[in-house]
Amino acid sequence: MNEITSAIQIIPLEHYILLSIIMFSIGVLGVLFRRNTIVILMCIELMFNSVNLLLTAFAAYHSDLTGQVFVFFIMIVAAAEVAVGLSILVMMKRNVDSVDINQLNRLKW
Amino acid sequence: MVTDSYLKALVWLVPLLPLAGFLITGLGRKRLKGHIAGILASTAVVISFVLSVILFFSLRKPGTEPLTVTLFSWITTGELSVPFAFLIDPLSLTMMLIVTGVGALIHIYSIGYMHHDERVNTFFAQMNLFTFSMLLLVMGSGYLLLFIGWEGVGLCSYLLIGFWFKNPDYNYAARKAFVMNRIGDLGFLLGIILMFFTFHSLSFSEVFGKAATFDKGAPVITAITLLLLVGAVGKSAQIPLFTWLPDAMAGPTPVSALIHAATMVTAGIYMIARSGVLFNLAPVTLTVIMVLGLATAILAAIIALKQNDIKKVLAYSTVSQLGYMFLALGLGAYSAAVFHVTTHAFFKALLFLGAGSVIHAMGGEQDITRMGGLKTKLPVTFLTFAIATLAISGIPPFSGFFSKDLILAKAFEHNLVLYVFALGGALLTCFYMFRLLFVVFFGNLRSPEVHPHESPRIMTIPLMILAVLATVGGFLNMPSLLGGHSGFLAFLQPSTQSLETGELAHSTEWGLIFLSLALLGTVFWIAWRKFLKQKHIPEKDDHTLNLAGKIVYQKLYIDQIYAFLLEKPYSWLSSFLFRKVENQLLDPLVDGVGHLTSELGTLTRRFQRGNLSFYLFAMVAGILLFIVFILFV
Amino acid sequence: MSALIITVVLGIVVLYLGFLNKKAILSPVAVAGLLVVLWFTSGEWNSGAAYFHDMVVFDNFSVAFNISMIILTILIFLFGMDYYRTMEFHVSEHYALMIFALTGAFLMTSFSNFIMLFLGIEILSIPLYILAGGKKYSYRSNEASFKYFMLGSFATTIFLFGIALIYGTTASFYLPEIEQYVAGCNGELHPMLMIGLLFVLIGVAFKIAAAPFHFWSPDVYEGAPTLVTVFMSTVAKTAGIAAFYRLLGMGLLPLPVPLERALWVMTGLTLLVGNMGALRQTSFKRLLAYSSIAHSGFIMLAMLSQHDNSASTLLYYTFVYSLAVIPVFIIFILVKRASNGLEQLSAFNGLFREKPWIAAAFVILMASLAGIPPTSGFLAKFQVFVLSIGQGYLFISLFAIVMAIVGVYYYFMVIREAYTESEFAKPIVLNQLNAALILICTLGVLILGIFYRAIII
Amino acid sequence: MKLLILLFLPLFAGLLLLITRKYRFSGYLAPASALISLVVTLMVISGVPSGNVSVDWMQVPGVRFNLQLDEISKIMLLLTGLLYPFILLSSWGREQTNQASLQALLLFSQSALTGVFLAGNAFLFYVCWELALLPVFFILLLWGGPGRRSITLKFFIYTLAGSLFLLFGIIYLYLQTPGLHSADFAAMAQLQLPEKTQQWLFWILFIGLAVKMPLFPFHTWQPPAYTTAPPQGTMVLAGIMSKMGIYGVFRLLFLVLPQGVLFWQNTVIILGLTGVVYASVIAFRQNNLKTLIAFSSLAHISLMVAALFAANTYAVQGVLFQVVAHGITIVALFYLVMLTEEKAGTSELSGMGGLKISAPRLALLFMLVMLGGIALPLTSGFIGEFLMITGIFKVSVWFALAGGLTLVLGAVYMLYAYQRAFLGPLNPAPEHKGDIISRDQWWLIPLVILILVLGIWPQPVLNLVLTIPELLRPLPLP
Repeated sequence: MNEITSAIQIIPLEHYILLSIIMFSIGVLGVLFRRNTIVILMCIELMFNSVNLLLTAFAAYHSDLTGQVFVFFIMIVAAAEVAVGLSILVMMKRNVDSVDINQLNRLKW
Repeated sequence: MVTDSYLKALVWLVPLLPLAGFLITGLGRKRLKGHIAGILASTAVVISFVLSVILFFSLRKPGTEPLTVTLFSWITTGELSVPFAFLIDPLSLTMMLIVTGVGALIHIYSIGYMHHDERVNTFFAQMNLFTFSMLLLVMGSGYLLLFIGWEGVGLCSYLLIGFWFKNPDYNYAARKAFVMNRIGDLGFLLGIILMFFTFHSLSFSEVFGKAATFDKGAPVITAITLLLLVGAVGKSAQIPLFTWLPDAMAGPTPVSALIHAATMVTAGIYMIARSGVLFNLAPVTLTVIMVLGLATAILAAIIALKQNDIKKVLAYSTVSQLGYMFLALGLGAYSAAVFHVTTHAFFKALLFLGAGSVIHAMGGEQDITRMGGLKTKLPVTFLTFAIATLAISGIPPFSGFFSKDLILAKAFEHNLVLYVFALGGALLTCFYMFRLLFVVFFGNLRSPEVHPHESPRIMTIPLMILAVLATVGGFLNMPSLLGGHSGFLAFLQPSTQSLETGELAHSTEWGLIFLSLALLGTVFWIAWRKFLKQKHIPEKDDHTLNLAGKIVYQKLYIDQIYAFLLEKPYSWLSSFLFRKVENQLLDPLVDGVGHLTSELGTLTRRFQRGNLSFYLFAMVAGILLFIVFILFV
Repeated sequence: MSALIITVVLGIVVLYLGFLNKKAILSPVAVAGLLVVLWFTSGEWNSGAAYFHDMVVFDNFSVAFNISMIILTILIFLFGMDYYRTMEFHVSEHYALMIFALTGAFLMTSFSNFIMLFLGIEILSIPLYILAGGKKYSYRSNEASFKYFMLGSFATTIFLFGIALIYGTTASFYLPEIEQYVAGCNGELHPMLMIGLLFVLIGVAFKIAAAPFHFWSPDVYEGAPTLVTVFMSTVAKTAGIAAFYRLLGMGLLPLPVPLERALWVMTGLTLLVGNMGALRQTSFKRLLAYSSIAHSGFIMLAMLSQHDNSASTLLYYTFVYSLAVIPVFIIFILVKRASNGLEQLSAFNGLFREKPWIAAAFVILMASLAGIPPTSGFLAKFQVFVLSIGQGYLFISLFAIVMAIVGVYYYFMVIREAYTESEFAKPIVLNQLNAALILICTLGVLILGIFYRAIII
Repeated sequence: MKLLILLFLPLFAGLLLLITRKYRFSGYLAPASALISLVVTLMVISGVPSGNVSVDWMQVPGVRFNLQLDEISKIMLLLTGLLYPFILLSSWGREQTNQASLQALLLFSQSALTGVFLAGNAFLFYVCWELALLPVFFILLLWGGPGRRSITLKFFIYTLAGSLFLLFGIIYLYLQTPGLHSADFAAMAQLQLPEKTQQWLFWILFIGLAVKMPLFPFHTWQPPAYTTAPPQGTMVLAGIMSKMGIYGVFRLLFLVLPQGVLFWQNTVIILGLTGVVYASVIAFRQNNLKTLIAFSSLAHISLMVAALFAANTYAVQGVLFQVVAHGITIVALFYLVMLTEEKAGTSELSGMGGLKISAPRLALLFMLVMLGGIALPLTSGFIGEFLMITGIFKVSVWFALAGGLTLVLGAVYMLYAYQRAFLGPLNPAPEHKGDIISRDQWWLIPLVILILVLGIWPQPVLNLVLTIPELLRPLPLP
């Protein structure tokens, strides 16, 4: 365990943070500019993972396990969320025969 | 010697009786038939008159303390304490006698004059209400009480001018009278308030008592008196608030006689005479009164020259005579003014009642160009009318001579120019009165379709009584010149505090009298030549007149000027404020806030476009902005 | 703790009842179960019990909020008896999902660790995503669910990222420790921590639909089945507010100045957007959605005006707000049925002719939402203003007052519709249970407004 | 106990009326309740011990349920107690839809108004203040004339907006009280706020009160609301609710913010006098009788506000007297306007004319009430206006002149309106429905008698307000 921690600590923390931020930003940009819902879901997943990465890195640097435990929670919840999300997507596909996020825009003003 | 309490009971009965008459005739106006209302109303006033006479004889002795009768406390708060109380002193007694005496005669006359009218009961109710208000006015022991009567007579005047309410013109005249009076009343009220803050009381005795501590010409006294003057100007129809009085002739003729000749319009003179103590301290105000009075006297007399409506002539004559009274007041000769009030009440009431008799006989016709030759048809009316004409023209030994001469003499003492103008006005009076007399009663009847007949006894008897009074009334105040001792003035002096002036030399007085008599004779001769000898008939309209005549015929266009300067702009302002300011500025301002909010609402909803990309974008933008905000701002 | 467990078990039981096709006893069982939960929850008053290494603490604050949410859920279930009567399938799932969501709500009120907050939010949200899409073949329901889900998961990632950043600086997920750390900084916070805190707050603000993170709420409220909307606008909102306050009150107050300013901006925006958005609404559900945003604004005002009374004011505000919103929605369901599914304000036309007493109750309820005395809504707003003016926030208070005026306008616009003659006959069917419930809620709104003893939490 | 009766009797009577509206006897409930209220009011005013009510209410500190009775309250109670019987009777037997509901709403408003005038605690005051508005909202909405939908909402929002500012001010004051805070007026009156605070807080409170009165330029809701409202609604609005603002000035401004009052004194007086002239001038050319009377009421209220802020003994006593006098007059006037409208079939003056021929009794009563309105001596209007103008005079002669213009301008528009409606030849257009029925006549005569009696013998009411200077000690009344 400590080995892994020290292995992680070889790379400076800033790099992890930077990587996470870049991943997160890519996710955000994907969410903003893609219109295919599947892709957007994947982008959100990317954001989740950037958080996971960040948490793991911090946990390693703080030598604190809770951060890593949190990652497990996140993974489980993310899975549940994706399950629900995909089912909603299926329903949507059934209703409008499309997975474009802007297809559904009857509720407005 | 009657006891005090007995007298006090009499005092409050005097106004109470007309009030009772008003209530009975007013509430029973549906049930009272025929002459009953008239008889009831007249009885009430007659009894009041009798009571006034009793009071007069009980209190007439010189040196008798004025009688104060307190009924109840009207307003008491802080320093302001206004009891509902009557003050009986020579001045109020004089006025009470005029009001009830002349009033009683006019009431009786009205029984005959009004008996065809369907609302005769209402008429008498309102006449009684007027008498009550007028009595309050002259009997009140303080300014606020006076003000009650003051406004009360204004109301009655309004009601009676508009008595024939189906005619919009009459209603207009009534409103005009009330509003013009109200303008004066506002000044009066402000004067009262200023007086209250100056003297901390409103009762005559206390105010006059404290006024003695003020210097002559003290600004505050001048202010008070000027404000009071505004009230008097409104009520007594002086420049610039006189135009309502000619229009007030819209009312039934007895109303014109009682309210717009004998009593109400003299309330202003009464009020100033009553406040003599104050006005004596304000020479500036006296000068203003003098100028106003003289100007009014001459202006009205000029207008009267060309009027064709019998009542209009008399109305302008009233305005003119009121001007003389103001002149007297302005000279500080308050008693002389009241003396002229008295004689004027006799002869002007007589003139109006006579005119009423003529109109009655002519079936409602008021245009003198359509009359003529009534001398034989209406002998009593003619005789009494002629007496009154002589009286008003100031021809001895009729009453008007004495009172007018007194004023002229005072004017002479004061200033020669003043005298010249005053005398000129008197000559004009003589001219238009004889013009009226000649055109109406002499010559041939110019409207053949009517068959005039003398009025019934109930109308002619009051005429005769008044004729007697108009003839002998002057002897009340026989000047020392003629061996008298000016009894009337002496009687009033305790109340009015007239300014003492030196006596003129008898020779000068004789000279003045002869001068005026000579001039009057000349004027009479001109009138006689023009209207009797040449049988000149006044023009029916102004087409044939030259420019000056036209202007006079149109009453100097004063009504039109007022309409142009006041009524039209006011009406315009009213519409403007409502249409533009209220509806296009203030209301839209408020609504504008609403609309703005509403627009903001629409704008807010714009952001909710239903488009998921946009929502996400907005969220991210929000997050970024917040980051910038917390890190860099 | 036992309350939490019983709730989960109850959810499962209800699901099984669905499998066994015992539709008739679904609602009674659910209500009875919740009553038991209520009993156990109230037993925890003043105990201050902490579980899971102190990750959840059932202090009085959370107990009070839990009780309030349980009562609201019971009310919703009772109303649901009528609402779901016409529904053939999956009724039990609706009940079960709501109960599960309630569990998440419990966690949100009692967390003292970010892990629990995260779990609570997700346990509350995921059932709601499903519930919002409850009408499977309805386009609008689908859209609501989809939008809610997309925006919700996006917000979750932001929230998580924030937690990660906080963890990076403070090395802890425990609120008290984070509080200590922040206090030790003496206002000189590391930007990473600052952004972390901001992201966490944004994540929670999303739940209570604070502007500019409110976009989901009008659309979702409108599209979701009405009873779900009721649940979202009452229980879910209460939970969100409790979580928000717990975050601030237990951990972060007094906030670092920049964050506090950011939150004030958010409060102002929320008040503005909520009231302005509702102003010109014609759809009743959207109107209430915007009004719900507006109420979030008032609540944030109270939340930021830190004072001993803030918590009890929040509880009172959310409870009486919910108590009024539930029957209002029910009345809306009734008139909507009577006017062939019309969701516009005009659906209320003729209510005063058809059911005068219901109309009167409606007036009281709307007046409470608008904050007109003597309803409890007024007292709630009064307390909020007492807090905010008392803390010296005069200008934002004046702004809130102006916004309250706007609020009065649209609520009374609806009342005006209810008191306008209808163009066609509308036989409004009202069963006795619903009538009784509406009456009870209305009386509650009135009595809480007239006789109120503050609860010290 | 008596105070509680005053407060709750109308409320319960109203509820009972709603429940029993199908039964015959329900018609008598409202007048009976109002009459009992009147009797109790008179007892309370004449000094029969009425017992104080003061209980802790909510556990919000300092929010107590306490009723207090001082001279200002007494005047207001007198007004309320006196007018409500007539307002209720005016709707009696008239063909109005759903009369029971209307009367119940009126009774509710009576309760709320009584609460406003009795409250000894600002919180209770505010609760009643807003509660009073609700019944009127429904009266306007359900029984109003054309255009009521938008006008009602405008009226409601406008006045409520004012109220909310008032709420802000009240809360601010509440929070300034020392210790655990108290919302009692007595505690607020003890406050000695810094001058600057008083100056800005003044406007927050005053706007709330001014909208209610209403005072120029916050009045734009008033003419349309008075015009559109059913007669009973207008009577409540003009007769009593307009006085709430004046009452509030006493309670919240004079007693709590004396320095603020003195600082803004002239500003408010000028606003008031502007209102007097503005409204009077506008009234002249109004074609709708109701709007005309609405503007006249605006003018009168404006004068009262101006006098109020003259803030000296005479002015304040005059205002309080005028509160009663104007209340009676305006209720009687709107009653008569209702009858006139019934008889002429329109409220447009252009459609009237000569009504005195077909309805002489109506014309007579109208004339009498009108005289009270234009402040003829020996009517109640004169006493009030005289005292008020006296008070204003003390501040400035020019102010008094402007205020006194009401005497002239009032006569101008009232007489003109009277002429257009009643005098002149009979308008051939409307179908004439004869004179008023005796029931209305018998309700109106007491009002007319009251107008006259208060003018001839004002002392009983004046005695009530003699001790006002004592009461307003924070304000150095000259």
